Amino acid sequence: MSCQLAAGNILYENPLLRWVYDIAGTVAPCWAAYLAAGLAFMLLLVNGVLIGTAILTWAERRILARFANRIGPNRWGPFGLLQPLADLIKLLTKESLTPRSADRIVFNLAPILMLMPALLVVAVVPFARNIALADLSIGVLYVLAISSLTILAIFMAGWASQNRFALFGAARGVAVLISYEVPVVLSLLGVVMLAGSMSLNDIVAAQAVPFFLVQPLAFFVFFTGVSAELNRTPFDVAEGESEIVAGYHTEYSGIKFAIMQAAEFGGTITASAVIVSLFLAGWAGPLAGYLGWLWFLLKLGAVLFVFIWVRATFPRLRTDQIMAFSWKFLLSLALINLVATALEVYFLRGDSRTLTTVDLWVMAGINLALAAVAIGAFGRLNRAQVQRVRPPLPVLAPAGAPAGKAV
Amino acid sequence: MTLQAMLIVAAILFCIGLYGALARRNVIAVFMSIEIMFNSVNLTLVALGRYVAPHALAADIESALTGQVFAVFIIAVAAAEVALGLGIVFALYRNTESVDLTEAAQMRR
Amino acid sequence: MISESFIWAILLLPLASFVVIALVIRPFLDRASALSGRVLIGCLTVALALSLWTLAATAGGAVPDFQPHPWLDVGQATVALGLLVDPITAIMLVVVTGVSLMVQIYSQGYMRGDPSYSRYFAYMSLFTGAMIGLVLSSNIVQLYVFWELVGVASYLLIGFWHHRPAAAAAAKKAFIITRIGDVGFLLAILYLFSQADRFAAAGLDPFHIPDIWQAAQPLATGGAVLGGAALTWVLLGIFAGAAGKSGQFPLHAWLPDAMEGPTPVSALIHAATMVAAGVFLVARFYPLFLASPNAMTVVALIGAFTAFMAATMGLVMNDIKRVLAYSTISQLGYMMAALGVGAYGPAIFHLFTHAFFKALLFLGAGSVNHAAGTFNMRYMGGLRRFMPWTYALTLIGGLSLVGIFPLSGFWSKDEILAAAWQGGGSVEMWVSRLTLGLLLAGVLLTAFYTWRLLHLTFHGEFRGGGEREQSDLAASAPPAAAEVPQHHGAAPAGNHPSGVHLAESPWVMVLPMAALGVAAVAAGFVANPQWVQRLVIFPAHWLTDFLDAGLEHGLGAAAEAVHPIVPKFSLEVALASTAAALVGIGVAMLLYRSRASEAIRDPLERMGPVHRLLSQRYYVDALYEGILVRRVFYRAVAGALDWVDRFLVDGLVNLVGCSVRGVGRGAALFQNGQVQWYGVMIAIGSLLILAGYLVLG
Amino acid sequence: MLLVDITFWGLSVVAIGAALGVVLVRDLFRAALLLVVVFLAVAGFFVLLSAQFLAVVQVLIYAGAIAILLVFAVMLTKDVPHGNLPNRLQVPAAMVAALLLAVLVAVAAATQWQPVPLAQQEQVAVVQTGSAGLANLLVSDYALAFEAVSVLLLGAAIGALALLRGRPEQAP
Repeated sequence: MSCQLAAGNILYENPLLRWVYDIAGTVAPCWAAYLAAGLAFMLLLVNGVLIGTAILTWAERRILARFANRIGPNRWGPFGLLQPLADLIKLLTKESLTPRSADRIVFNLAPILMLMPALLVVAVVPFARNIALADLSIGVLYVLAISSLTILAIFMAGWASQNRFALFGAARGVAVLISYEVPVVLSLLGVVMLAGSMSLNDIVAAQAVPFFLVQPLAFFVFFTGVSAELNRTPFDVAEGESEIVAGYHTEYSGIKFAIMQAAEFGGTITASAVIVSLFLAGWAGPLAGYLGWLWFLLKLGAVLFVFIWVRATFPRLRTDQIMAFSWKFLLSLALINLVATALEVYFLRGDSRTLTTVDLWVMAGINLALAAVAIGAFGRLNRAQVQRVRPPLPVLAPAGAPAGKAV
Repeated sequence: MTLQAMLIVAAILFCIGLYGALARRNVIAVFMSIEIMFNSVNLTLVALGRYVAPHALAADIESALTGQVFAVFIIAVAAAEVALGLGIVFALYRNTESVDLTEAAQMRR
Repeated sequence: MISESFIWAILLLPLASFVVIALVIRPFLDRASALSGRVLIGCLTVALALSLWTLAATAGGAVPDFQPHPWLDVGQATVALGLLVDPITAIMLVVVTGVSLMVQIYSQGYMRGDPSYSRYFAYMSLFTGAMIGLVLSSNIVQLYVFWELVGVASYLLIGFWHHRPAAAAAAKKAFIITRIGDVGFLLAILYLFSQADRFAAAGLDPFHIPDIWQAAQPLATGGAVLGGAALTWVLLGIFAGAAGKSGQFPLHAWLPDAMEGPTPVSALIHAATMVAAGVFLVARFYPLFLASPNAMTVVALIGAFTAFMAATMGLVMNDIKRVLAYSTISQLGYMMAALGVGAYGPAIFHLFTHAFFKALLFLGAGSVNHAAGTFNMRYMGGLRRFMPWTYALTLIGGLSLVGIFPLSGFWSKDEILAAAWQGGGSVEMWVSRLTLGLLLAGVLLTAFYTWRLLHLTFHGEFRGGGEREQSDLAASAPPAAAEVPQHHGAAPAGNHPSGVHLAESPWVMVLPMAALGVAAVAAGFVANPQWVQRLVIFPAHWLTDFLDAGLEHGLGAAAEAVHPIVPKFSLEVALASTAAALVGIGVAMLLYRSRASEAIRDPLERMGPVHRLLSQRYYVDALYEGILVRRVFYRAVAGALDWVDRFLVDGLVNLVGCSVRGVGRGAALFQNGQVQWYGVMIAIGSLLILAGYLVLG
Repeated sequence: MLLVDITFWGLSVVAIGAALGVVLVRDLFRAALLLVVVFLAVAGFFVLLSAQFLAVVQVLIYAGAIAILLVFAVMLTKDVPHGNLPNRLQVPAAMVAALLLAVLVAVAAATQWQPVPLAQQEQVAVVQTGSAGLANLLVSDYALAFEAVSVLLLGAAIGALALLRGRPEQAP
């Protein structure tokens, strides 16, 4: 027992990790013990996310089936629970094709890079009080920064495939991601302002009133924006199978396809985890000291259910509608929320420079009303504008017109 | 890791970027090289801010952040530069169908 | 006690009116250009009221001492914006605003229908504002600025009808000749500035006017910064500026030509205010002049000579406004002479009275022109029957100008003569006597030309006016042109048809003339009563005493040492001058009464060479234009400069150009359009700089 | 600190190698990807230098935005696989860069740097790691520069829009 952890260290707060650290500390130098404990936690997280992915694929199929008045996978295991395993084995044993003209390195790198953000973001999510791999003081920014790397992976996949549909899908996906990055980031500013910190742990601790009540607009914008960034169904123009085969993963098969799917579902899980932490008070609940992880998982499940619900309900948007939705609708709402929150924080916090629970309830009341009005008003406004958009007439290039002027 | 090592790494990055900015034909490659140069400058600023005491440090502990502040501004300016620069590149490409810098010599006369 | 802001308002009101007219009414409301006159009249009415208040406050014994507002620090000197309100300023304010107001009212009628109606009033506001600023300035630089502004405004107004070549030429001439005088003034200011260190050592500011007064005082009273020959040269410089503006002898040539401007302009600028600015300038620096007898001698002699010479030229002019112009020069000579012989109060007193009666005479001339369609007196005559009011008022003005007993001109002119008679100034006695002689001769001549004017204009039979003049000119164009070579464009264009409509002018023109007539009658005795202890509210010698008090206040402790003379009323002088005046009138009556009906030929023409000398204005203009300008300037100086320009300057320029082109050709090789090439150059340059630092530093 | 040193040298190798790749690789798309690697390595350097905020911003702006823009640009221009050709200035550019490197290294090595006093190192580390100090500085001492930069960004956005706005009416 030569190594001591400082109180307040994440490993110190977590009994499991402390145990790993203490054991390792007896046989290895301190930094190695630290590394071992950290790696153990990482293993836990990575595997947790991946297993969660498997469960989510099953859950999604089952739930979607229920929505469609079907049964869904039910053959393999109780309620078909082992279906993901079966799929995995199928995909692993399939031939992993690489197109001849593809850029081989980039083509193989893309699925890995796509999975990475999903796993990295989990590092800052607190699953229970003070339990996260890294409680960064800039956690929110970290989440945004890491998740923005997905764009690159999509691009790589689309480009390296040397397939026109893949490139179209990638271009669409990138356009969607860039557009929705703006309202998503702006919507989080209100949350950060309320919590006075960018650490996810602090934000959870600050939610005496869950922020989806205090920041309904931000919640709406963030939820919508995140579903768009995840290419979930109402916004899945990047892989719309009825239009461009399968978008950027047209050419992927076998294990690489499996990893991409895992990345997509893993991304949904991590995004839901972030939403839970930012808006649904994370681990907070009765007996949070002991049952924090339970509350967290319950809320996570609820958010995932809503994701699936949305997918089952809405039809896919047109590309121009998606853009208009982001720039004309979500961005406006995010800005309204930002200004309103700034004003409220400025006027409500007293000399102590903190917000009491009462203040939060007051804000919740104001903001709910504001959200109703703003969403209603901008909805009408944008509906009027969206209806006016007509699909462009097909333009036949006149003979002799220079090709390649498509920029 | 010492200050000197950090500065030398930044210098190497800068010179690589300089070489790239001067010796590449493609405008976009030149842009990339310039971004490398920006990054190395940021690195230098932050490293100096980390290791070298400013004169005002004793009175104002926040003066230790001057290097970071400058880096923030450089990042913002770089963003603006890329937005406009690529706009110009696209305009150029639209007119000449080329992104070869050596061919873009209309400014000669 | 009046507060500073009200006095600033006097200055700012006309300027504001200028801004409003020039920047609002003229560009945007040109249809409502009638507004512009009313704006200016409104502003001037308020300004006049404030001026009267200022005068009352100042006369109440309170000489306000306002702190100047520093604007620029130039080494030891400070260019400040300040107000210097003393008795002379107060009186000048009343004169400027009062006469200007009357003239503006008159202009409403005179300028009616002119296409540039609002431009006229814009210029007028600018001029009035500049004149007020000139009078109020406490800083010599500030004064100079307004001085030049006055010059600019007069240039604009003389050339108001710029489409007439004569007007444009006259404006140019006025501007250039006054500028020659201004060079002297500017040199004086620069000299003062060069002495800033010595001023500062005495705790004075070389730009602040009271400090400049102080500087010329003896050492005992804290002065002696200026003195001796240097002071005399400074004063001669200032006097040069004054002579330029006031049309004193060598620089008088512009004033008669300036009659090309609209007649109200002549009345305001060339009778009442701007030309008086020169007199005012000398009076402003009078404490300095008192310290330099040499400068005083020059002022006295030039003034007296001008008074006499201008009067002789006035004898033979046929253009009514030119007669009045020479009369003005002559009267300004009287004022200068008075200042020269040490009679400070009388000089300003004469300025005061002269402003009223001369403005009245000019307005009368304008009114006559309105009826007869010409300014040429040969084509007038008999107008007395058609315009009785104009006749009466012009008569009053004329009598006042001549100096007939109860009228204002009598009192002021006699004070000047008495001062010259009694002597006692800092000039020597012979100067005083010579001055007196010239001035008395001037009185006789004045009486003669005034009566000639009245006769030719109002008496006898009407001789056809502008229409006849046009036909005569057309019939014998070359001889007429030769006979009256300076008389450009006999028929004024614009709104003044040369057509004749013999009738009294509209009331809007007569009314201000009447007001000025009242002033011309009363300003002399009422404002400066003689013989009595007290006239209503004015004690005896009120105006002159008031002015002298102001001067003594300005002199401060040195007032005991140098004293301006205060002439006593002298019956001998009064009788002498009245006799001279009556002689002049009598001769004129004799000569002109019989010829009243067909005086196309002037009886004075019988004097032959003398008449030609006079009507050619002693050939001064010919000297200036023919010899100075044509020979000396065009041929010698300009020729030399031309050579220098063509071979030396052009050669240098071409050399520079060729070398630059060569260098450019060489340097253009580097500009190959390759951005990265430039980048390499930049990198090499930075490397060199870095290497330089490493090696040298 | 061994861990820090290992990380530093590893990052250095990665950064320099990737940077060399950016300027030498023929395939522009790969060059762009290597550029992202450089950015990420620099972000790692920032973490080592206790500038966490900058590290994240580096990832967000450079890797997440600027790199994407560059990739877009690469994609929209032609002949990507052989697009990154050198020009005739290779030799002078290399010489200039090498000379500059020599000078910079000499300066970095020869200068007597004035280090942070021991007494304040702890404080400085705390201030530099947290983002609050930076935020305070940006809205107080550097507020004007901050505003200027925001106006610059706005101008750049509008300028880029104006440059690239289509001209549909002129199409034949």
